[in-house]
This record gives sequence, C-alpha cells and structure tokens, in this order.
Amino acid sequence: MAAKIRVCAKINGEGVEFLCEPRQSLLECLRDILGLTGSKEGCNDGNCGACSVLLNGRVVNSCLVLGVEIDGQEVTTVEGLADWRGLHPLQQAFLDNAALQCGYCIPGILIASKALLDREPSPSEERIRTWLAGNLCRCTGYDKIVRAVQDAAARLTQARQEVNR
Amino acid sequence: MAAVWISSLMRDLTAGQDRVRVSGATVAEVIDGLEAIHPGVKERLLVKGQLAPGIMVSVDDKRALRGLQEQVGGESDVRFLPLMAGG
Amino acid sequence: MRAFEYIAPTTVGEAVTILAGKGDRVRPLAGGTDLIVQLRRSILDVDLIVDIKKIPELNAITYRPGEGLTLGAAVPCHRIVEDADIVRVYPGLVDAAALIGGTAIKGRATVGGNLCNAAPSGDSIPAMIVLGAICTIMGPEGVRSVPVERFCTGPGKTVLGVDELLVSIHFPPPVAHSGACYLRFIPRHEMDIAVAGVGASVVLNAEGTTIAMARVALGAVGPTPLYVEAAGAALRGKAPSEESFSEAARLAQEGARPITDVRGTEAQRRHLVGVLTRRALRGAVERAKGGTANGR
Amino acid sequence: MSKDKRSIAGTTDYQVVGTRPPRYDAPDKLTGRALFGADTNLPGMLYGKMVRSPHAHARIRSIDTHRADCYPGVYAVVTAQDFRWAEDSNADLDESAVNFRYLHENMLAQEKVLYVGHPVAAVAASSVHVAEEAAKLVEVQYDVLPAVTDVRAATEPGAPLLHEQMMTQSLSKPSQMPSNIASHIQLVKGDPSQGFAQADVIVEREFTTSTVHQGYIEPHACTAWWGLDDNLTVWTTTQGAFGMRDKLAKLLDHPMSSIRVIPTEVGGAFGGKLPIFIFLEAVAGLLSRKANRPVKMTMTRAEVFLATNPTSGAYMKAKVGVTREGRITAAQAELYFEAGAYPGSHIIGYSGFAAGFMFAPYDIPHGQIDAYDVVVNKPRTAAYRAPGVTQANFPAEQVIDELAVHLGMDPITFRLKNVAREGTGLIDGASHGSIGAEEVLRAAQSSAHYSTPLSGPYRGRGVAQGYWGNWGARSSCTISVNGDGTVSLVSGSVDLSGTRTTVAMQAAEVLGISLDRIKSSVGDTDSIGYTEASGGSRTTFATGIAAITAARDVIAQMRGRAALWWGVQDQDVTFDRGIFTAHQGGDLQMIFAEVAGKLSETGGAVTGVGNVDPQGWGGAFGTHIADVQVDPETGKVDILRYTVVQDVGKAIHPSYVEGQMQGGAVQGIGWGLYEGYQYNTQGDMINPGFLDYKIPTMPDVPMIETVMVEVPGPNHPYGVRGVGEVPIVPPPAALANAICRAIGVRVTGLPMTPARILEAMGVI
Repeated sequence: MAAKIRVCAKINGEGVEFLCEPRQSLLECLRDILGLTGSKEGCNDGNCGACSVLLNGRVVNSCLVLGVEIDGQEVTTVEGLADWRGLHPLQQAFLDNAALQCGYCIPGILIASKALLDREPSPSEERIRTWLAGNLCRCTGYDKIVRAVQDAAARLTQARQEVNR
Repeated sequence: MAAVWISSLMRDLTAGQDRVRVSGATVAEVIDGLEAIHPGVKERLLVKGQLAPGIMVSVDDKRALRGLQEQVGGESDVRFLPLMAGG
Repeated sequence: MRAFEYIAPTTVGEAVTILAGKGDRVRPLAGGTDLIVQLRRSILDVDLIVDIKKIPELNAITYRPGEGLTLGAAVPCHRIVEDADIVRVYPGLVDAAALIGGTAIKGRATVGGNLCNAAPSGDSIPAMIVLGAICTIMGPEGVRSVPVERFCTGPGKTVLGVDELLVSIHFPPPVAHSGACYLRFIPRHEMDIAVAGVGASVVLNAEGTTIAMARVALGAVGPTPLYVEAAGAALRGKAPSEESFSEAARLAQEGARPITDVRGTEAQRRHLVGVLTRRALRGAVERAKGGTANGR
Repeated sequence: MSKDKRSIAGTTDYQVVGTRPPRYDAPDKLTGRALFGADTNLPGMLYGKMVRSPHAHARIRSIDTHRADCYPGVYAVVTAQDFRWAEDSNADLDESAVNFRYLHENMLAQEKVLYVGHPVAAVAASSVHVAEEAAKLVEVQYDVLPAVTDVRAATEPGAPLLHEQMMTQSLSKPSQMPSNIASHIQLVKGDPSQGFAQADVIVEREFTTSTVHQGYIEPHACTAWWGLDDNLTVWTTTQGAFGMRDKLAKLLDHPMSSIRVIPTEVGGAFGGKLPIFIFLEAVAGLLSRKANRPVKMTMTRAEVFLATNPTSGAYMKAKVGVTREGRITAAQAELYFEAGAYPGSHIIGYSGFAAGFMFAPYDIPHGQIDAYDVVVNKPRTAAYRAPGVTQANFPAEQVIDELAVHLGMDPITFRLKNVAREGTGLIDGASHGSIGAEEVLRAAQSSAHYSTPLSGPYRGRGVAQGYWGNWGARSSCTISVNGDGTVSLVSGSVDLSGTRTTVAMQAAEVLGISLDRIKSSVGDTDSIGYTEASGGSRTTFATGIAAITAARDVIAQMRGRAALWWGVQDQDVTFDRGIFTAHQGGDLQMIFAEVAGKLSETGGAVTGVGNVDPQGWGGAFGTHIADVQVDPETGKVDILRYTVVQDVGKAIHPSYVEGQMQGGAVQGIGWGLYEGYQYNTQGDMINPGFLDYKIPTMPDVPMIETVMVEVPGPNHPYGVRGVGEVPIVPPPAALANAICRAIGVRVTGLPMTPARILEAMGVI
C-alpha cells in the first residue's frame, strides 16, 4: 500500500482533513474520499471541464490537480454554491432558463461561470463563450446556457445595486 | 385473399411481380400459400421454421407482434421487412 | 497511475538537492496540466514528484522598465494574462499565454512548464523566441543561461540535465518601435493544440518605413519549435510590405519541417506557415507603429 | 386520418400542456446531489477494470490470469469462460434483433478480438489504481491478423474476414461465399430506368462520412452487487432499465425477478446507452458474485471511444434526375455502412432509417436504394440520434441542392415543388401518414433568417430538409392518489430530455390539477411495468399516453368514490378540469383533493395504471438554414447564423423542445465540421480523447434560433410528435450547401475540416 499523506484544506467553507496517496487527483479525493460526487469525471485529461472546481477562487480542472497539492488551500465545489438562503443566482437563472438537460456538465459550468462573474459583472456573449470553451456540453447546444449566464449577471448586478442603495 | 408485398430482391422468384394475392388466415398459412405458387420463398423468409433473424412481418402497416401466428384478414396487406429499431 | 512520492521544497537549493542523483525517476511539478496526463497514461513513470510551486523565486513576476521582465517558471498563465505590465509591454507573450488550453487549464498551466514539456506545438515557445527570452537554469554546479531557441532539443526533450531546474525566464526590455505577435491555426475556436503556430517580432526605424531587425519562429512544424533566422534576416532594411512579408513567409516555409499527424497534413501545415507568417508580421508591425514600445 | 390536421388536438386552451414549468430533476442536478452512473458507493466496494485487446484483429491463443489472481488487492478475475457458452440463439427481446453469441463475444472475447479495446478479461480490486495495475498482469497470447477499417476495402475480395462463416443475408438468392457484407437490402419503387430517361438534368456524386461518437460527457459506469440472497442489483446509466435487465438475465442465465436494475441519472446518451450490447454490467455482476462484494466499473474516455458503440461511417453514391420544370423523376442510391465488429448498422429499420428515410421528404415516382451492412475492425456501431439518417441525408440533400442550382431555383422553392404529403409513397412501399413537410419548408422560407439577405465574399447560405419516423413501443405508468390530493406518478422511462416533467404535464392536464401537485419519478425494474428504452423520440408520445391512460383510470375510480360518497350512481358523476359534479337533487361538487380526502372511507387507495403499446405515431420534418463564412487562406468555417425550423406536433414543454432542436443541431454541426474517428494503417484509432476527437465548444457555434411548427401528430390526444432525433439529420448537408455557395466547390466528405476545404479549393 503506497504511503498516504495528511491533507488539511478548506472545502466549501469548512475545514476538512483527509489522507490520500500522492497519485490520487483532487477529483478522486472529492468524490471517493470526501463523498462530494457533484464534480464529475468526463475525460480525466483536462479537455471537458466537467470536474471544474474553484481553487483559491481560480477555476481549475480538479482531475489535473493532485489531492496533496491543496494542503492549506481553499476549494469550492458545486455543492458549495447554494446556502441556507437557497440557490445561488446562477443556479436559479439556469433553472428559470431551462439551461440544462442531462446535467452532467452543469457542475463544472456553474463553477466556471461563477469564476467569471466574480471578476466581470456583465461579460459579453463572446466573452462568456470563450471563458467557458473548456466546459463541453453535448445536450444543449449551449444557447440557453449562455442566456442563463447573462441572466445571472443581470440579477447579480441588480442585487448589488439594491444593496448599495 | 391477402395481398403480399414482394420485396424487390425476391421478385426473381415471382417473375417480377411486386404483389401476390394469397389466401390464408395466419402469416404462416400465407407463406405456405406463397411457397405453393412461387417455390423458394419459404427458404428465404424462414430459418429453422422461424422468421429469419432480422426479418419481421407487418400486417396492414402494423408490426405483427405474434409473427407467424398473426391473424391475416381477407383484404389484409402483408409485408416482410428487415427489423431494427430504436434510436 | 503508478504510485509515487510527493515533496514540496520551499527554496531552489532544496529543490536542486532533491533532484540530484535520482536520474529520470524524479520530475518537478509546476501546473501539472501536461505532467499529470503523462503520468496517468504511463508515458512517464517516476518515483518522486517535486512540487516547485512553494518556491518564491519561481512564483515571482518582476518587471523594471530598464531591465525587462523576469517570469518565475511556476507562474501560471492566468497571472500572466492579467498582469498590467506584461499586457502593456509584452502583448506578444500574452497572445500565446491566452491561447493555452481553456480557462481552467490557464488556472494551473505555466509558461515554464510549457517550455519544459517541449512539445513542438508549445504555444508559448515561438512567442518567447521572437521576444529574445533567456532561460535561467539552476543545477548542482550553479546557475547557467540558455536562450529559449536553444532550450528544446527534440519532442519532449530539453537541454535540462536530470538534476537541473528551470528557475525563471527573462525578457529583455523592448527596443523603441518594436512589436511582437503570436498566431496559431486551430480547426475549432478554442481548446485545440496548434496545427501550426508562428511568432514574429520586428524593430522599425522611427518613421516606421524600414525594418531594422526581425525574428520569426514556428510551432508544430518540426521536432522542436523552430527559430528561422533566414526569414528575419531577409526583412532587415526592407520596408514593411506585403512583398517583404511574402518573402519572409517563403523562407519560413523552407525552414519548416512539417509532418502529417492526427492534427494536420504536411501540405496543410506548410501552407499555413506562409499564411500565419504574413499575418504575424502584419500584427508585429502594427504593434511596432502603435506606440513607443509595443503599445497597442 | 382526418383531413383538417389542425383540429385533431380538439381543445387548444390547455391548463398545463404548452407551459414552461421548471424541471423536476433540475435542483438536484444544479446542486450536485443528482446521482449518475459512477456516483453509487457501497461499503466494501471493489473497483473493476477490463483487460482489453491492443490489436484490431487477432485470434486469442491463451489467457493466463495467474499473476493477476495473486496480486495484492485483487479479489476476482473473470474471462469469457466464466459465462455459459452462447449458442447462436436469437434475442428479439426488445427493439432490435441481436444474435446472442455476438452479444457474449463483444462483452468478453472468446476466440477472436475484432477491434482495439475489445474486452478479454476483467479484474476487481481494492482501488481503481490497483485494478489497473492488475489488469496489466493478465497475460494474453494473440495471433495477430490483418485488420480492415475502411468500409469499401472490407467489401473487396481478399479483404480480411472478421467472421469466417458469415454469408451475406438478403431476400435474394443466398450467397455461397463468406464475406464482410452481413446483409444487403434493396428498396424499389416504380421503374428507375424509365424515371431517369424522363429527366432533363441528372446529378450523381459519391460521398463519405467518418465514424462518429455520440460524445456523451458521462462515460459508461455501473455498480453491481450480487448478494448472498442470490439477487443481483445493478445501478447503471442506461437508456432502458428493462432492456438491460432482460439482457442480463440471458447473459448471466439468472431469473429476471432476481435481477433489479436501478437506472441512475444519465449523463447524455443519444442512442449510445441503449441496452443492445451490454458493456460493463454483466461482467461487474459476475465479478461481484465471485468476490462476494459490490463492484463498481467505470470507463475512461479512451475506453468510451475505443470500445463502446460509435455510429457508422459510410461510403455512398446518390443520383437524382429532374425535369427542366424542377420535378424529380427518379432517385437512386447505394449505401455502404460500417456495422463495426458485429452485424447491425442502421441501413434499415422496421419503418425506414438510412435507406427508408433518405428521400422521405420528397414525392419521387421512381427510385431504388441498395444498402449494405459491412463489418469492419471497429467497435460495433449503435444509434446516434436518428440512426443512419444523418449519413444518408448528407448525399441526398447535397444532390438535391446541386439540382436547384442547375435549374436556377431557390433551394426551398425547388424542395416545395417535390414535397411529400400525406399518402405520398416512400421508396419502400410504405406511405406517409399525417406529416408537416410542406408546412416546415414554408415556415423556413418565410422565417426572419431566410428573409434577411446574406452578402459578402466567401459567405454562403445553405438549406437542408430532414426526416425521422419517430417511434411508439411499450410504456408503463402508475399514478397513486394521496390523501391530500397530491399524486405520485412513476413511469418506466429513463429521463433523458425532461420527460419526467413532460409526462407529468400530460397527467396533470387529464387530472385537472396543477403540476406541483404531482411528484413524478422514474421507476426501477421492481417498481413499474415493462417499459422500452428511452429512444426513437418516443417517450413524450408513448409514455405520455401511458400517463394519460393511468390518469383516466384514476378519474374513473374517483368518480366511483364520489358516487359512493354522494349515494348516487357512477354514471351520474361527471368530471371536468378537476371538478367532480353530480346533479342528483341539487348540484353536488367536489374538487379532486376533496374526493382524495375521502378515499380511506370509500374503499382505500386509488392507483391508476397505464400499460400501453401505442401505434400510429407521426414522423417529423426539420428544415435547417445555415449561414457560413469561410477563410479562403486557412479553410476555417465560421457559422454566422443557424436556424432550426421543425414540425413538433404539439410542444408539451416548449423550452425542452427548443433544447432538443438546439442540442441536435449542434451535434449535427460537430458531425459536419469537426468530428471523426482517425486511424493509422494498423487499425489503431489515433484520436481517442476530447483533445483530438473535437466536439463543438461554446465559441464554435452561435445562438441556435428555433421556429416550432405545430402540425398535430396522429393518435395522441394532444397531437404529440417525437422531436428529439430529427434535428441531428440536416446540419451536415445544410453546412455543405452553405460552404458550396461560399467557395463554389462541393465538399463531399465528412468531417469538412479546414484541410479538406483547402483541398477542395485546390489551395493545397
């Protein structure tokens, strides 16, 4: 049995400690050790985006990060988007715009979209499409996904304005 | 007398006819009737007494779920088609 | 994936001592977007992975107008494309860093890693060649420098000894009226590896009427990224025009050694080298005219 | 068939049908709680891995599992010998005839391996990493044989034979020579030679398409547990739980009642997860029985490409003749389809497929189509959304378009001049029922997109018409009424496109209650009646009818309960839009919930049941319009605008219909421009991954505009027609026609890559 390494990290805002072998990817640790099965494996080589998570606020492919690399760092997965108030505005916008079908790519797309909207409050259609190019979807043809991200951006901007007033 | 649609590849047995009238109360009887008029048909349609794999029969444009035992009406249209479905 | 051990040193010295004496059974890990895929497919097999992301010098971006830019080998692409100095002063580098993989890949992938992976199609390498970048390498015998055009020696092969570490890449300060540009061709609009890539840089006279100096480098059309000196030399003293660009493009095509593989045919790649060289030179000249130095 | 199509649906002011409620399964999918094929984890669970052939064609001399057996962390190893030897029995179990010997051999090879990745053995171990290492220790001795991966080369004499005794099966004289041509079908209408004699203009061309994969982002995965009670439970991502269970019963020689298949959420399927060939589940079951522990088996992306079921590449010839006035007189085609390792490509189906639907949009007096099913050293093919028809549409709609150019006619006007209508005979003897081919073409011609002129160099607009026959088949649904007036609906249909919602909407319409009063869920094989796989664009139609039948059953029973409560006769109680009424001495009224509240006092539970096998479903047409810009220096294609016009019968949930139109179109765009299996000379696929098998990314396509035309479908109370598959048919031809108008040259091979376009332009 290969030696395991102790990893302490913050996942979805909570301190977490686990043991993993160096060869186990962050995706594997999330799914098989921590039971967070929301992130999905589509290719395991960085070409589909279904495993996207936020690592210190950056969107990354969790299949191309080793579990041991996140010691002392912060990870957000799709399970961390909603909270006691309910769905995140992005999740609500996807629901209202029927922007998902099978849903397998959706966790990765929501995470990547959040990383975009955290940086750019109202990105253009072209910017959304380029930013999310690494998140492959085979069911929707992308149309309603782009509209849902635009809708979420508008809702977030409006919510910020209300808070500022 | 039911009307049997003859697939183009079997018309070598029916002297080019694409429709043959045969009497019979079930598909099996219709095939026997066909064989009587045009020998060789049975060998093409049946394997070990069952419909050849990948062949199905439709009666009046509806798939005959009971195959050879399916009832055939006096004016029915019977058709033998390759079978593959789903998508 | 076969088992291996993991260690994360915090100084260059520590890293170099760890690398020493283990031959090719040890590998540094920066972004990991190439290395982890190669380990998973057993293209690569190691006993120890040395995570270099906790070493300060390898994570630093330092730019001083007089001295130029020093980029740590472990600086990820997303920091490069968002750094105000780099965007203003080295848009040619940003062209390349912005193309590598998708957003999530750029969240981890490093230009140092792209260079050490030494793929013939590595997007950042032609851009760094035409910008005259120099690599700083640390080994048991100390520090040495190698210009980027001589860094790659074959597909996946570099000048690095098994116990040497790429510490940083230095970009000289751009000369007045100079401009650089990197372009590549891919069938889709993102996520592909280059079928062909061309980096070009020029230095114009004050009036912008003649080319004082030029460099052209090609990607994905040879066993390594190719610095085609003849293409740049042919432009010296010439006016920036379609004719001079076409001549440089012809020489670039002659310098290219394309093959047919899963991503493209030999004929297609040779043709694209011509098209992209002309377009990259137009981009470089446009940037050279755009302002004092590389201002867009 | 009624003459006035619009009145079939009767009342058109629905309460629920036609609205856009949120999707039942959306919250779980959006928050990461939804469980897919690989998300079932059980205590003591092992991980299974296949041992796969590195050769495209070889005979197996020996398999030695000894070193794997005793590798630390390995609990079980299986090979084909662990399965009962399958004789040549035939399984027409559900929707397709499959020779069971082939099913066994494809699952675990016995004498020969027929494609790179063909499974030979499997191991179960404590982790996926240990399983991978142990799989490498299974020593297999092969005698490598020459391979053939090109469909034309496979038909030439002397080509390597995959199945030494296989003779071409057809209705003509049985052939005596073994061949890679598994079957030949011929469809004839009228007299083609006479038809071509009447033509003023004839166009004939050859076309090729590549093997393409459904490209679902979720790899195949399952967890199997063979308990000590001898019950096998399988959690798996499949389009059909019942088809899976019945195949497992046969493969494992185990009673159906002792096998429970629980369908998980499905991460995309498009015909690639139909239970025809079983990849993992039976092997996982046997590993579980041997190890006496649950076993999870998942596939890597490379395994999905190499060893599941892409859809056929094809070599085709098409010829069409037309009079000067633009009337088609004759059409002829030859289709050679890759079957993959085992016979069964979709050249024909009970209602059409490649051969039958190729020219279905048109009224053609004389026609002949010869189609051949050809085995090659590639994984066995399966459906990819309207199986066989996208391939056959590519030649048909390009030749039709070229004729329109010759005649100087607008491409839609030319198609309208020959459009098929109700009663039009197809080139296979069958004739069209109630269809919307004409309405769709007219809607496309008057659409905003088609009315906006396109100008500029190297730009082109292309059009293509497509058809898919849709499907019915067996579906089951139960509706149980709860005391508070809410209902629990369970159907046997796996939900791929939002059908949990569209089926419940149809039930709500009958029950006269709002949708939020219905909990709709997908049953497993122990909790609902037999239901065919979700495919063929059948679910909203057939399972919808099952739900309507079940709902009507509920209402009938509730009327009895109301009558009992009021002390009147059943027939005195009427029901309309959720209200029970009786007129016995003054009006008596109860809403649905009130009657529900009285069930315990009037005889107990009420459960409505709908077990149906509806016939007479309607086919669907789609017209696509594509505007493209071609870069003449690189051959790269940019799509400027794309519109899908489609006859949707009655859109139960318009957003999901739009989603099918947009998703199918973008899959067709990938098929047309980017996707294709690439092989080296040894028969190895060289792009088994999402890096070099390129499916469209978000910036590759514009917004996909949709125009829904509602020509009510026959034999459904609300006029439902299948909508899921037809949108993948026209895109490759629409793009080819647009590219031809942009660069003046026809590209006749898929995918239309930049390299192929530069070659067609003579630039390289």
